[in-house]
Formats: sequence, structure tokens, C-alpha cells
Amino acid sequence: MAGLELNRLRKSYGAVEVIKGVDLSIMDGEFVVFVGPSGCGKSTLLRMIAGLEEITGGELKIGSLVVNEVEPRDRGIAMVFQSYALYPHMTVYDNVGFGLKLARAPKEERDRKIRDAARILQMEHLLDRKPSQLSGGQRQRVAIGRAIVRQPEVFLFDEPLSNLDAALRVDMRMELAKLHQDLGATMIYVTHDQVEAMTLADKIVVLNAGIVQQVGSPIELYQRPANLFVAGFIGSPKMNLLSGSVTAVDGDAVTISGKDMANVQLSADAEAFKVGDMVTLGIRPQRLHLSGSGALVGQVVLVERLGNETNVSVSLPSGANFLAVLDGDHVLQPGQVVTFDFATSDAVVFDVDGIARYAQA
Amino acid sequence: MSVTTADSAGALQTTVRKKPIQARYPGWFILPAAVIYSVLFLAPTVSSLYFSLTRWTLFDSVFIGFENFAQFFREPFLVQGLINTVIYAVVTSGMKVVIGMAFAVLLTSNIVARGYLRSVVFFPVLVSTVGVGITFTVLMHPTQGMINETLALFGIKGPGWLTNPSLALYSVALVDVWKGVGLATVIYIAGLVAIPRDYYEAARIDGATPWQNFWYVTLPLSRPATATVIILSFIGGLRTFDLIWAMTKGGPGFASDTVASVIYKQYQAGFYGLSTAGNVVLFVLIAVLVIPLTMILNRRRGHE
Amino acid sequence: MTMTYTRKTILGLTAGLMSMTGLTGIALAQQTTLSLFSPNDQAAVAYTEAMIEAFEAANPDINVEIEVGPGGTERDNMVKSRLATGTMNDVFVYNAGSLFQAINPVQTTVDLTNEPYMADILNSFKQTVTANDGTLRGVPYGQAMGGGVLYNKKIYEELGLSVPMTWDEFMANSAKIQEAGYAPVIQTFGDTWTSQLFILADYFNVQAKNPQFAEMYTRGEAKYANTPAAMAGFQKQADVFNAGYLNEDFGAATLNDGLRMLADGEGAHYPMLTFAVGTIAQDYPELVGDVGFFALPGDDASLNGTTVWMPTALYISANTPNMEAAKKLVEFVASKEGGCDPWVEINAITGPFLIQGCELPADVNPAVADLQTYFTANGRTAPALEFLSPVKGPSLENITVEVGSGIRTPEDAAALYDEDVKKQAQQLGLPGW
Amino acid sequence: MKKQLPLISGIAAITVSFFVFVIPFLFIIFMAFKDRRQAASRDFSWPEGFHLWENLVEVVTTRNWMMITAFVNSSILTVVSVTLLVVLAAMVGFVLARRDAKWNGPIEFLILAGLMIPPAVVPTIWLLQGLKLFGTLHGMILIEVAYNLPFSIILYRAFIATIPRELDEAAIIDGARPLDVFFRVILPLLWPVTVTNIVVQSVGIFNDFTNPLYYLPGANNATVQLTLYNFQSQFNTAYNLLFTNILLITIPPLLVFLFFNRQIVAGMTAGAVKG
Repeated sequence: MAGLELNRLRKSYGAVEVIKGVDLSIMDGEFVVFVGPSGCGKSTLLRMIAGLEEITGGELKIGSLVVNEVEPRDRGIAMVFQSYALYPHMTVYDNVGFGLKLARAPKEERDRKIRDAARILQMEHLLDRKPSQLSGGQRQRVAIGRAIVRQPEVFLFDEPLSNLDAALRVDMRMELAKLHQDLGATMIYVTHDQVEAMTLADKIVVLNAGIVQQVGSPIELYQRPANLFVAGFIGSPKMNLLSGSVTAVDGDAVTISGKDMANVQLSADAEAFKVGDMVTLGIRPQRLHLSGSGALVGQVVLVERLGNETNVSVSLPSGANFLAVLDGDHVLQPGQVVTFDFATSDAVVFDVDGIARYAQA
Repeated sequence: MSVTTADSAGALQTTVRKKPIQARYPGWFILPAAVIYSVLFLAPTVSSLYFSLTRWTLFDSVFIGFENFAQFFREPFLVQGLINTVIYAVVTSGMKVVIGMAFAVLLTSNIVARGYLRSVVFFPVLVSTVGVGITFTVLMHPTQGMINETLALFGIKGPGWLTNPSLALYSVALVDVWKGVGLATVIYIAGLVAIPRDYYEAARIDGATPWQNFWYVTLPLSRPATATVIILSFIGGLRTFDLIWAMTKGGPGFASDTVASVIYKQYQAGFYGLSTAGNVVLFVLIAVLVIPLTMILNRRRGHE
Repeated sequence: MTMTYTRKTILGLTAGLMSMTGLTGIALAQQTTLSLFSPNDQAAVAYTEAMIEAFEAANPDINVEIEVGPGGTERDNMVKSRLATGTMNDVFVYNAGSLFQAINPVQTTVDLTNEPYMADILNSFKQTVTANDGTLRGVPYGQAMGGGVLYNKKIYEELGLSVPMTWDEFMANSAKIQEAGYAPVIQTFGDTWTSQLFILADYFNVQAKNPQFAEMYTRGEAKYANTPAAMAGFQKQADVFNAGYLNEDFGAATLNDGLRMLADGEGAHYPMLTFAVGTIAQDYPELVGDVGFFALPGDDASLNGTTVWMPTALYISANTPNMEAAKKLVEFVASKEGGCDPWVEINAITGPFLIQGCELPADVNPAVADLQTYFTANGRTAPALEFLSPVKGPSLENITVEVGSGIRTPEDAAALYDEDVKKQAQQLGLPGW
Repeated sequence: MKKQLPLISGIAAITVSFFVFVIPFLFIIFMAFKDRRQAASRDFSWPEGFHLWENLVEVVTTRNWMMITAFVNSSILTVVSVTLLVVLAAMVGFVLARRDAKWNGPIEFLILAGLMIPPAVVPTIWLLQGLKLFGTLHGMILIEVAYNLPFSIILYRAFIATIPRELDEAAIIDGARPLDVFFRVILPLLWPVTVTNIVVQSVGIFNDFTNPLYYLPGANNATVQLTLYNFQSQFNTAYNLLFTNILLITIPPLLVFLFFNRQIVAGMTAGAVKG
């Protein structure tokens, strides 16, 4: 069984650096999800772990071994590709058994392992088919089956669900979670879909431009995003962000004013601020409620009434757009002027560099 | 479990490289082909550049500078040969494009006996050039040839296909097309089959006539196939030798000589230096014509 | 045990395969195997097979394999590159005369000067296989041939014509023949080489007027364009075209067609070498008696004679590992049994033999008999230019096709041919070019 | 009316194709049935009497069964050359399509050059002699491989570029070494374009006339195209035998065609058009 250590891992293509020194430790049996926008380097990082990309600098340990120079087949990993990468000319049986065949496993052992994997994935009836005769979901299973038979210590998934339709994706997601429970292996999973990340991960790694933005459990990331990037990336709909400047600092409270708000007092790490600093205020749409008086005043642009909740899009005086998700049904007309309020503990203040400054506990 | 800052692992820079990760696409895959190609093709070709500057007989060679090239261009029929070569290449590749396209359109439609027609059109590709040359030399005989005898039935006096000096080159080109159009057709069929049906359906909804269908959908979308057909048959046409040699030997007189047949004649006559110089001339001619052609065809393709 | 015997006794594909693999394998172990590069015309192949059969019967320890290559210029090419690269068969048949000089015989062939049988070979032949160091390199492989006009005797009888002694008479005869509805002159440019006969067979007339022509020509002093007698050949070819005397399909007809037309009496005259009579004898045995031969006439009836071609010669390749066996074969070909009798046996007599003691049988075809009369008379033969000078332009046949098709004037053609010849002379490194 | 169009145009096409494409072959076949005399007039006439068998026997037995030797030689030459071409060209195409090495440019230039430059014959003969390969089937095979590599490589490279790289990577993760990746995963996937290669190259090599003429002299080395010389000499031609010979040597390419007929278009779609 194996955890992973990534120490100052770097990757560059010529002069272009795409992974800029990643430090990360992953514990044995953990389900870790790499998320980030496309091009952030999450897939590259995964491929470096797999051994498909050479490591330019730093050190990669799987278990207690430094594997920078180790062939993929000797790293104890298995990988499921976005496109599944099934061998079109082989049957499902041969696809699943290809790795064992290459390892010259005895025939009976091979057969047993293939059938075991097929049973786990409930695809025993597909073994004689060619990949072209399978549906997307079935192909997905085969790809996972191919990974399982290798009995790896680390599973690597590269956006494995992105080619499935929405309903199937939810099913497969749950199956993957179950698989993780059953096998207890370390899994590293790359996706750009934050719902997958939130539901599957023990630990999420948010990447942007080759740099780790934040590592933490899904709830941690949602509740205490470390910076503007994570705040904007995690959570749906996106966190509202308003710019303003510090007008007063008092104990662990900071007062912020801007075009769209006047003298809003918030709890934050006051030592990080001084009067006149440019800051960004972040507030999740779900944390807003209508009130007679409040910090934010704007004009309704669009109302979506879903019954159990109402999404209100509001235009603020600065022209910025702002979204509120209100519990229950509310009848609002476009053009109507509304006022929102929120609890000061629900807001996050980001300093001029975009770092979140929470009040010291 | 938490983000560590970048400085904490400075000592790790000194990872020892034991063995590099196995190259996934190892260079030695190229090696067998590269060795065969370099030794048997490139080396003689490069050395021929030197030999083209010498006059060599069976046992010795004398360096004579560019005299061979001068002589080659003094060859009374070289200029005609150059023109003939270009005419031949243009005529054959042009006809292969047009006829191949027409056949392909016909053979991808729901015409009856499609399988038979495809086979019949492709069949000449399989027959040896020499065999085809011999057969058509006989068929194109001015008085006893089947072609003219058939024309005579309609009261037409057929021309001397291969004996009329102003016609011989075109007759050979015609046979070349006969033999080669099957390949062009297959390439075009492949190109047409690859065009998504959506385009035709969209065009039908737009009310396109069959002709518009062809002009605005088939033609532009089969451009990759056209490029392949043109480049292959144009290079083939410029280098053509077998067929001309089998049918007219460049005759009557020198009327259907191409650069390749002139080269071969020099070689046969034992003028090895001269012949090799001709090789160089032919190469330059091909390069001058084909490289720009390739670039034009590929550039257009890039815009699609 | 030879392949020939195998072939006669066993039939069927399997047997053929066996004989190729198994049987010859055994045979090889016990015998010397000689490889002979032979010509590919039908008569020569028939002769070669008959001769080898006789030779192997006389020399049971030697097995001869025959390789038949292409003919014409392609053969020149093959012979040259094989000799240059040291891959020539043990013994090979190749032209005497100018082409012989071009294969660098001193280095590529074996000196046969001191072989006893050389005494029996006619001098006229020997001079064509003499290398430039004065040694003899080959023995005749066939019979001498006349180059002139094969004509249909029936037409001549029917129209009461007599053999022309001058070009004017020839043209006059042709005019009458045309009136009678026959093609006066057969040309067959489908086999381009046949177009050269007007020039090459006219050499007797050139030499009659300019005895020094060959020497001066070799030195680059005499040219076709500036020697009226030499130009005459081109002129004659143009004359018959301009007069419309040619068969309709002259541009595409082949030698075979020409011979058929001649034998059938569709055409009256066919400028050709007498070897072609052999083909007629084989394909149209009943008609061969209608074909006669006369020399291509000049403009002076008192200087009438024929141009003579020496046969090809048999040479030993300088690097043969089987010298002893090769010499035996050459000796056999130089004898009456090997060099003459097989020809008589296969009934392919087309001209006089060049080995002393070989007589033509009494019942030779009329054309050969006609040729024979030129040999018996004094001064009525001259060797073809290619046996006197190493210089021969490679494009002559293309040029003569043009002249004979009216594409090019005789003057132009002569000048062009002189240019063509120059390349050849330079390539040979001859002085004066 | 509209429904009948395919039928009408089909009948028209069959008629035209019959005259343009079928008659020449009928001519060859008729000639092969004739005796020497009838064949000499070379007209399109019904054969008088059945002479095919005797023509065949004569063609096959001429010159010590040269035709059999030639068929054996040509078959070996074709099969071995095409096998080598397929494997070697696919390997080169694989590496070229997958690696973005800086010498890809020069290599592609050399490949194009091979497509364009007419080979220099005499230096090649000398070279072969130096290697003791002149006039051997081995040498001839290598020559055919060298001369036809460029075309095959171009076909393969274009096709391999369409095979997702993830397949290679999946195989690598599965523990495949480069040779495994190539032979077990990539090569089988190249089948459509391999068919094209096999058809085009085997027909080309089997029908090659010029190169064996130069590089493979000797009666024991004869290839089928050279057998045409047996009946077409400088001095006379036996047309019945000549055409029987043509007929006979057309059979192997015909078999190749019949065998791969259906797959040729697929291969072209895959290889030639996407390039």
C-alpha cells in the first residue's frame, strides 16, 4: 500500500514551465482530486505521476521509493483515460488481460483475475465483445476493469467521466466512490467538474497555472477558500466578488466601503490591513437574504423562480452583476430595487494580492 | 497534508539519475529503414552528383566539369523533351483528376453494377506497364489496330496514334490515364466516402441542385484527395518512362521523348556521365515544379 | 544430362520444379557448368540449342546453361554493365566491329590469337574481332549477311522487271510496281532499327566513291553532311517517302509485318539484312522461294555491290572461372560441326559461313543464292561501316525514322547525325574530336 | 422516372466500360488462344481453334522452364520486399508521427526526395557489387525496399497521426515495452492502410521491369516481367506467346486484388486522403 510524496515537482517544455514546483503529500488510501480550469496543469501532473511525462525537476515518491526514473509499469499504478483508450482490435477480455499477458502471468491466473474484475464491474456478459460494440458507459467499465486487474497501489483517473451523459455520470460517480471503498487503494482523480470533486474527494487539490492554489477537504475549500481563485472556482453558482477599500480597522473587524456598499463591517485578520487598502469582498449567493435595510442595493435584472429557491440577478450601482440565491419563492419584478443583507461572518475579505484573510480563531 | 512553501525541500535537487526512462518512441525504430535507404538510395544519388561531372567509360572516368550539362542542353531534343515531359505530366494528372473524380462520383452513387464497375476500372492498375504498353501498341496500330478498324466501320479514318509525331505523346498519355485512372478513382472514392452526409443534407434543405451539390460540397471537400491524386500522378508523370519506352521508345524519331527517356537513351549508349547529368536535370525539374505545387495544395488544405 | 533432355523427357509443372531444384543440383556437383549469354532472335536461339546439344553430347562433363537477354540497345547496355562490373557469363555472344571495340576487349575478353582454329577463320571476319592491341578475341557465331533489298520475285516476273543496277532504275521499277497496285517499298518503323538500312546498306556505294571514308570518318575529318556520297543514303530514304512508295502502315509495322508483306507479295522491296530470309523460311516456308535479294543500288551501274555484315561473335569473359570448358566451347563453335552444321540442320542459312570448309548446301533459298553471287564476284562486297570504324551514333535509328516519315529533311538529318556521332567519339576518347 | 436514372446510367456505364476497359483484356485473352499465324495479324478476331494450352505449355517450358524460375523469384521478391516495407515503413511512420524531434523536418525532406529523385543506376550497381549483393535476390529486395519506402512511410505516417496517443500510453501503463506497443497495439490497428500498401506495392514490385533489368541479371534470377523478352525479340515476335505470357503474369496481381478488393477503399480513406 502506498501514499505519494511530491516534492517541488516541476515540468517544463523548453522554456515554458507548466508545473511550477508542486509539493503535495497523499496518504495511502486517500481519494485525491485535482481540479482546475483547463490548461492548469492538472493532467500533466497526473501524467508525471503515471510516468507518461518526464519529470523536469523535483522528486516523486510512491510509497517509500523515488520513482522519477522508474518505468510506468514498475510504479504500481494503473490509469483510466478520458477517451478510455481501449485497444480497438482486442475483445474486452483481451483488453482487460493485456497487461497481465505482457507480464507473462500464467493463463489460469490471468483468466481468474479478468473474471474477478468483470464481476466487480458487472460486465461479465461483455467479455467477448469488441470495444466498438459497447456503449460509452460500458467502455468506461472496461477501462476501469483494465485498471483493476493490475491490482495497483495507486489508481489514476484522467477526467474519466467527461465523455458520459449527465445521468450516467452520476451513476458512475457513485460506483467509483464504492469502488474506492471496496478496494481501499489510493486514487488520484483529475477533473474540471467541481461537483465530481466535491462528492468524490477526501482531499481536493486546486491547481491554476501550474501552481497549487489550495489543498483541503471539500468543505474546507468551500467554506474557507484560501484565495480569490479558489473562491471563484469552488461553489456553484460562483461566489460574488465586490471590490472596495478599507475605511477603518478595529480589532478583528474591518470596515469596507466601495461604490456598491457603504461601511460594511466584517470580521477578518485585521492585522493584515490598513486604512486605504484595496480589497475584495466575497459573499456566496446562498448567504444573501432580502431585507428592508442592508449593505447591498441594486436593481433586479433577471429572476429565476425554481419553487424551492429563487435566483435573483441584480445590477449594482457600479454596473457589476451580483447573484443571490434566496430560499423559497419570491415574486420580484425586473427593474425593481432590492436590498440584500448578510451575516458578517459569512463574508470573506481578500487582500490586494487576492489572499483570503480570515479572523484569527 | 497541507501546502508547504516552495523552499522547504531544497535538498531534493540532487536526485541521482540511474537510468533514463525508456524512450517511448525509440530512434532505433527508424534505423533499419534509414540504413537501407541511405546506403542503397541516398549514397548512390549523392555520388551521382560527382559522376555527373565526369566522362566515364567502363573502366575510368575523366573529370570534365560541367561539360556533361552543357552537352545535355545541347542535345537537340532536350528542350523538346522537357516540354514533352511537362505536357505529359500535366495532361495525365489533369485527366486523372477529372476522370477519376467523375468515376468516383458515379461509383459512389447508387448506380447498378457498382461492384463490377469499380473492379473493372481498377483492374488496369494491376497489369504490368510493359504488358499494357505492348497491348496498346498493337491496338493502336494505324491500319490493323482494333481502334482504327472500329473507327473504319463508321467510315472514319483513324489517325496514326503512335506514328503521327504530333499525336504520339498524347496517345501514350491516354494509355497512361487508362492504366492509372483506377488508382485515382479509388483515392477519390475514399475521399468522397469520408465526406459527412450532413453537408449533403444541409445542401438539400437549402435546395441545391445536383450540380450545385457537386460544385459547392463534393469538390471543395474532396480537396485532400485531389491533392493526393495530383501530387502522385504529377510526380509519376514527370518521371514516366516504362510506358513511353514500351510503346514508342520516344519515337517516332524524337517526337515523344521525355527527359527520362532521353536519360535512358544516353545510358544505353554508354554515355554514363551524360545520363547521370540528365538525372540531376530531371531532379531539378521535378523539384522546381513539385515543391511549389505541394506547398500550394497543402496550404489550401490548412485553411479548411 | 542436360536441361534440354529433362525438358524433352518429363512434362508437367512439378517435374519442372524438381528438375530445377533437385536434378540440376546433383548435376552441378559432378560437372562443369558453363553459362552462355546468347542472342534472343529465334534463329540464333534455335541454333544455340542445337549446337549446345551437340556440344554436350561430345563433352558429357560440361553442362551449358543458356541465358537469353533482351536485344538491341538494351543488350548493349547489359553487356557493357556486366563486363564493367565483372558479372558477365563465362561465354557471351556479342557484335563484332564497332560495338566490339566499345567493350574494351583487351581487358574484358580472353585472347584467342594463338588458338589453332583461328587459321580456319576467314580474315574478313578476323579483322572485326581484332582488339586495338592486335589480338583476336572472338569466333563467328553465325553467317555473314548481306544488307540490301529483299524483293518479291513474283512481282518482278509479273511486271517484267529486272534487278535495278542504279537508284534511278530502282525508282522507275517502283513507279511501275505502284501502278500495278503493290506497295513498292516496305518500311517497318515499329521496329525502329529497320529504318537504318537505307543508310547502312548504302555503305558499299559510299566506299566505292570515297575509299578513304571510314578512316577519315573515324578521325573526325569526314562527315555525312559534307560527303555527298554518304548523304545519298538519307536522300534515298527521303525519295521513297516523297514518292509515296511506302506501305500504308509503315510507321507502326514491325519486321514481322514487313516480311509477311514481302512474302505475300503485298510489297515488292524491303531494304533488309538477309538473315530475315530465315524468318520467312520458318513462317512462310511455301513463299520463301519468291523472295530474292539485290544490293541497294548507287548511281553508277558499274560500281554495284552489296554491303556485308559480319555475324556476331562468341567471346570468353576475362574473369571466367571455367576457362578450360569455355575454350572447348569456343573451339567447337569455330569448327564445322559446331559453327556450320547446326545451322544447316535447323535450315537457317542466310549467308556464307566464315569458317573454312563450310559449304552452303545446294538448296539454299534464292535470296541467299543471290547474295552468294556478290561474294563470288570480285569487288562487289564491302563491309558495313560499323566493322571499319568504331564510331556509330546511338540516335541513327531515330533520325532515319524521321527522314523516312518525312519529318526531317536529308540535309538536316545528316547534320544531326554528325552531331550525334560526335558524342560517341568523345566518349570513346578518339583523337580528332 | 427518377427511379430509373441509376439503371439507365448504370447500363450506359457498363457499355462504355466494356469498350474502354474490358475489350483490351478480351483482346489479350483472344490472342492467347490463337496460333502463331493467326496471332501475327493482331486483329480482334475470334480464335480459330483452341491453342491456349499449347501456348501455355510453350510459354512455361521455354528456356528451361524460365517462367517457373521467374515466378518463384518474383514471388519471393514481392513477398519479402512488401513484408519488409510494411514493417519498416510503419516503424518509421510511427516514430515520425509520434515524436516532435527537430530532425523530423530533414527526414521528411529526404522522404520527399526519394519520391522525386530518379535513382542513379550505375553507382548503385557498383555499390551492390561492393556489398556482394549485385545480381542476388537479397540485393534486389533491398533495392525495392529502398525505392518504395518513401511512399509507404507517407501513407503510414498520415494514418498513425489519426490513432490517439492515449492508446500507446494505455499500453505503456499496462507494461508494454516499445516493441510491444508497436507490434501488439499499433501495427494491428494499421491494417486498413497496410492493405493499401500491400496492394499498391506488391503490384508495383511484381510488375517492376526496369529495376530487375538493371540489378538482377542472370537467367536464374529472371523475374516475370523479363520473360516478356522471350517472345518479343529484336527480330521477330510471337504474339500468341507474348500475350499468353502477359495473361499469365497478370494472374498474381489479380489474385491480390480479388483478395483485398473490398478493403482497398477503406485503406485509401484511412491513409491517402487524410494526409
